[in-house]
Amino acid sequence: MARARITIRLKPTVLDTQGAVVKTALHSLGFDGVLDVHMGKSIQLDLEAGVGRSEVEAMCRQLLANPVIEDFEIELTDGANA
Amino acid sequence: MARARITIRLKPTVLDTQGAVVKTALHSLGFDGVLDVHMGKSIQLDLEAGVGRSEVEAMCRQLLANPVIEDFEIELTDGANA
Amino acid sequence: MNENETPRAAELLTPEQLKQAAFDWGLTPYEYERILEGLGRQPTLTEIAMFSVEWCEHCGYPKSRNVLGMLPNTSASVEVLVGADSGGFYLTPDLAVVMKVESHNHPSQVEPYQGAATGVGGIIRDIFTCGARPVAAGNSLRFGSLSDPYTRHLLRGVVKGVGDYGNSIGVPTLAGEVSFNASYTGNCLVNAMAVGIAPTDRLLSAAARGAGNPVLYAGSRTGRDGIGGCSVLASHEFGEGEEKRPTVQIGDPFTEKRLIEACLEAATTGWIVAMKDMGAAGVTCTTSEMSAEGGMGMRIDLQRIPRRESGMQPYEVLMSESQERMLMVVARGHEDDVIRLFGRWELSAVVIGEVTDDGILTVLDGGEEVAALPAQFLTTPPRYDLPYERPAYLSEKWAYDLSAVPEPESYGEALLTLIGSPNLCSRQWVTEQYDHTVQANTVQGPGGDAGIIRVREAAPLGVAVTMDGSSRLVYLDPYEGARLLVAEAARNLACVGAEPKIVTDGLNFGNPDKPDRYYQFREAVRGIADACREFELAVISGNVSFYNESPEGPIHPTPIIGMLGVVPDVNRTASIGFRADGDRVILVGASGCPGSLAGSEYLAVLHGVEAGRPLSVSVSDEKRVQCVVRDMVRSGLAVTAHDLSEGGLAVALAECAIRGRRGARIRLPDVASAEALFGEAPSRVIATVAADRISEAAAQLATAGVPWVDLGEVGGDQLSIEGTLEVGVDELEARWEQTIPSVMSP
Amino acid sequence: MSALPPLNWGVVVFPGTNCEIETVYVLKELLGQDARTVWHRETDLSEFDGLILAGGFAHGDYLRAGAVARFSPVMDSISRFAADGGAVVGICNGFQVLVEAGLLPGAMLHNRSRRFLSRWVNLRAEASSSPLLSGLTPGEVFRVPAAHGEGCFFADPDVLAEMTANGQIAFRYCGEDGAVTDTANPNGSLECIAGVTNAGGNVLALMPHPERAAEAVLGGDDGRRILESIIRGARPRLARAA
Ligand SMILES: Nc1ncnc2c1ncn2[C@@H]1O[C@H](COP(=O)(O)OP(=O)(O)O)[C@@H](O)[C@H]1O
Ligand SMILES: [Mg+2]
Repeated sequence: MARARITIRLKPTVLDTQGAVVKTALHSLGFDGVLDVHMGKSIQLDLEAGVGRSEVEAMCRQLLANPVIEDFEIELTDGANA
Repeated sequence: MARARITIRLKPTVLDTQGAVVKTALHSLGFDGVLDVHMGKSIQLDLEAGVGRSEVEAMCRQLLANPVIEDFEIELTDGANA
Repeated sequence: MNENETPRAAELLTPEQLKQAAFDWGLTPYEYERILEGLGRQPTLTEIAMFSVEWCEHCGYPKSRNVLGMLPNTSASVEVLVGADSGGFYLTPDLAVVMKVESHNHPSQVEPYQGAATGVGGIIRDIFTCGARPVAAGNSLRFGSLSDPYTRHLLRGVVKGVGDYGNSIGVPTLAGEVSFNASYTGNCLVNAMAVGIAPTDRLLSAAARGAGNPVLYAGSRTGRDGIGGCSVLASHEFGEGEEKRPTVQIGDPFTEKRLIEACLEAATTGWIVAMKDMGAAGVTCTTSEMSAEGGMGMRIDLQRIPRRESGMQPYEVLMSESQERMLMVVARGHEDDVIRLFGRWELSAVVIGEVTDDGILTVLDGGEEVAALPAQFLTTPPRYDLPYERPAYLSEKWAYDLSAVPEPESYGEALLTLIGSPNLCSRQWVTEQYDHTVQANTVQGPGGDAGIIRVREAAPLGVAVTMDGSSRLVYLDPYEGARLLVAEAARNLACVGAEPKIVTDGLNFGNPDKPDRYYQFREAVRGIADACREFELAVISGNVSFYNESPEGPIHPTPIIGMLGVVPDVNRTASIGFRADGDRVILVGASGCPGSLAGSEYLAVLHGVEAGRPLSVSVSDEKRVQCVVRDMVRSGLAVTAHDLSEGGLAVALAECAIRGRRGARIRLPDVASAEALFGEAPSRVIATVAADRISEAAAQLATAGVPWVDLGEVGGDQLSIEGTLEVGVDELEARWEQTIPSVMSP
Repeated sequence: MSALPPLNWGVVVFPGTNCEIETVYVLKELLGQDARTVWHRETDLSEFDGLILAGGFAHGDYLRAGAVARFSPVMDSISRFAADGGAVVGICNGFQVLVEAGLLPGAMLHNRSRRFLSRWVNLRAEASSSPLLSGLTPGEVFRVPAAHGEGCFFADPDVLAEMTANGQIAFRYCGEDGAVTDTANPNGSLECIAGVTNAGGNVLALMPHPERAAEAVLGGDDGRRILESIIRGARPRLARAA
């Protein structure tokens, strides 16, 4: 079995409403060393052997990420075809 | 500047309803090679130099993750203290 | 202004380059000439940007304003509130109601969730910007065919966007509609409506007054969101300018909720001279329009505007459509008070300039002057009377022979098919995603003929709202279709016991530069105007959205009517579900209606045809029907009431049965026919009356001079129409309920 | 109710809370209580007999519903108020805040449908040991509105067992007839749980909104009976001071 780990983040120019609130909350807890917070999604896919990067990319483009406002990153592990 | 990437996932004992929905949706798009989907959050923190793992762990325990239902994982990059 | 003081930035570009920039931003050569002529000099790049947004349809209404002049904005029956951002009327001497509709079609087509969410955010700001607390929301949604996966993607995103935003800020969604038609493939419609209530002494103006008064910016920081969204995104057909699509705006309901509270609190202090929300064209729109409205000028410094991104050009700051931002003129000396007040709500407010008495909007970027424009000129775009021409398809559609439509093999099957069709089936999947009980004033939520809220400050008074759109009938006859639409909205209010008072209209049309589309627009507006005059309704606000076209062609012309009425006592209203066995079911209004299958759901669903010539509504007949129904509801004589609209009599009966979970035994006055069962003639209502009061009802209907028939009685678990059909209420309900959930799950 | 002197209620408001106005209205105008809103930065709660954490979206519900609100200045005072035996009631978002703050066991997940859900639901009063619910008969059914996106209650099996044994289950979703079934479960909540209490019974929370069902004209007044029970069961501050 292969595994893909997909990280989805808002494009840098898109307002990250959650990140702003979480940053304020961390500061109010005294974690002053936090300069910025970016909220994103992490999706882990368990895949049949043989499912490759291009297919995972298609899943991201078609469903998992919203290309209008989000970027995605894929990491494949355990023998998935590159 | 250091950076922490935190991945938060539901504990295995907690039903991942969103993962189930996404899995069905991927299948209906024809991505039959997807065996399972686990949805999680990915939080990226930009940190002042010198903020170390133990402090990021504290942030996760106190705010970012809910220990009743979630596990977290931390990756530090760019010269943050381990 | 003094020609010698031409802002310096102009010198950086050649006149040719400036002209090119103007065209890139959507200004026409004619408009550019007017700008040169009006200013008597070359504009700066920043100034061109400002003209491009202020003179676009979304802000300046150059192509619609002349036509909109037909709409009656006053009425003999209400004291109308004018001048506010969203119009309204005086519900009582102490309370004003404001209402407005706004479209967010193009943003929603690009990014359904955020497009719809920011549409709701924007319309809610229009309400509290005049000091009113938002008390109800509505939305009208139109998509391509439900069987298209992309439609489902849009539906899912739009509904979640509408819901998440409205739910977060705690405004109940009470009215709306969702419908599907192939003409919206590639260009969905998302119109959001909001209603607010304000004590009259707290209403805020949007007119800048008092030279030297500080100008404050409050709320979220400014980023590059949606730059030129109104001029570029809303002024092109889809397909023709994909690469011009700017970044979408992102909504933050959490900030909006705090803005509502801060602004409403500020409205009680007397410190606020004027307030306006930043919607389309953000800073440009608020500064110029507030100045123009007060006959004043402003001097602002862009460097004082809090930013989210670095390196923004002056024109970007001026055009940004970042959400959740307000502009205020504050009485001099109270700026710190206002800043503290916003601070308590954990919002930032900063002074960015002051009101001037020269009528000029002067924009500085730090030390440098980047624009200096007469506010009046900037906010007065040229108006166009565009050429129009009767669309060629009309004659062909009108020639369609309704008498050749075959009768269905089984009326029962036809009813089941209709009740389960995408446009008539249950909307519960949608409305359950909207909080409709928050604020604890909801007397009737979505699902009936109109939503009703109690006005706690004036209990037992209430208001009822409905939002109705029409596309097929307007497509088939823009003028009559629009009149039918106004009549239907008013009928929805009558059925809950409300007297209609004010109208807001959302006008969604294709490219106005094409004469057949402009004809549709003109005729539909004329129809709305005539009907509103006949009903004595004031159109107090509205919105125009043009260029709703995709490569496949234009949308059906789609005016949306938001209508609000007054309920004197919220304890005396009606809903649609059959209430008790033995109640008599009566049809108020005409029964035999030749030609009423024209443009019907029946034709569309069972025969795949959109054709025929819509009937003309007689407003005097309609008013008589509505009047007597309203009286019967208010006196309690009518136990339930439901207007006949899409799907006609049979569908209306089925809806009453499903909602009441009980059947009825009906006998038709005429021979059973598709026309009798499914025809969509206007001016008709089904009501139920307790059996022992039927003679009382008969007398009242006779006095009113309204035709009516006793159709039968409530009871049993079947809807049976003698000799015509017999269907179990459970079966109807099952067909009605499953359509949307079955395609939307998971 | 009229025989008892009114209690003084604090209705806690975080930025993003949106049910405070009607909650105060119902307490004061319909139930004859004293009540005012308490901003989340206030820390002196000594004037109050009981507290209600109203519904809404505290801090936007960003991250997790209630997660950020838990760190508001008022929360320490609420914890002390509860430790003193004062009545603390969470409605909807208030429930989410109380579990995040650890004043109630368990956690809240997104509705199983992943959709916000706004609908009238039926609640069955359980055999609870809480004084706040002593005015209700176990098995009694109440029809009240629910409106939430994250109302799926979760607890580890051992925690749940302990809660059940202690009588900490306050309400379950049910049908009109009181039957607790899967079809009556609107959000996938564990064992149809709609409301719980702490071990002491003085902290109570429920997802549905009794304050929206306090008048017949709004579709029903079952919620009023729940609120009346809470008012009768709350230990007034003078009794606690004694
Ligand atoms: N998008 C929506 N938002 C809120 N309410 C809606 C929406 N769509 C439909 N509804 C509600 O569902 C009910 C039925 O809608 P519709 O069939 O269009 O009614 P009508 O034909 O009487 O105007 C109405 O109460 C309407 O307000
Ligand atoms: Mg209707």
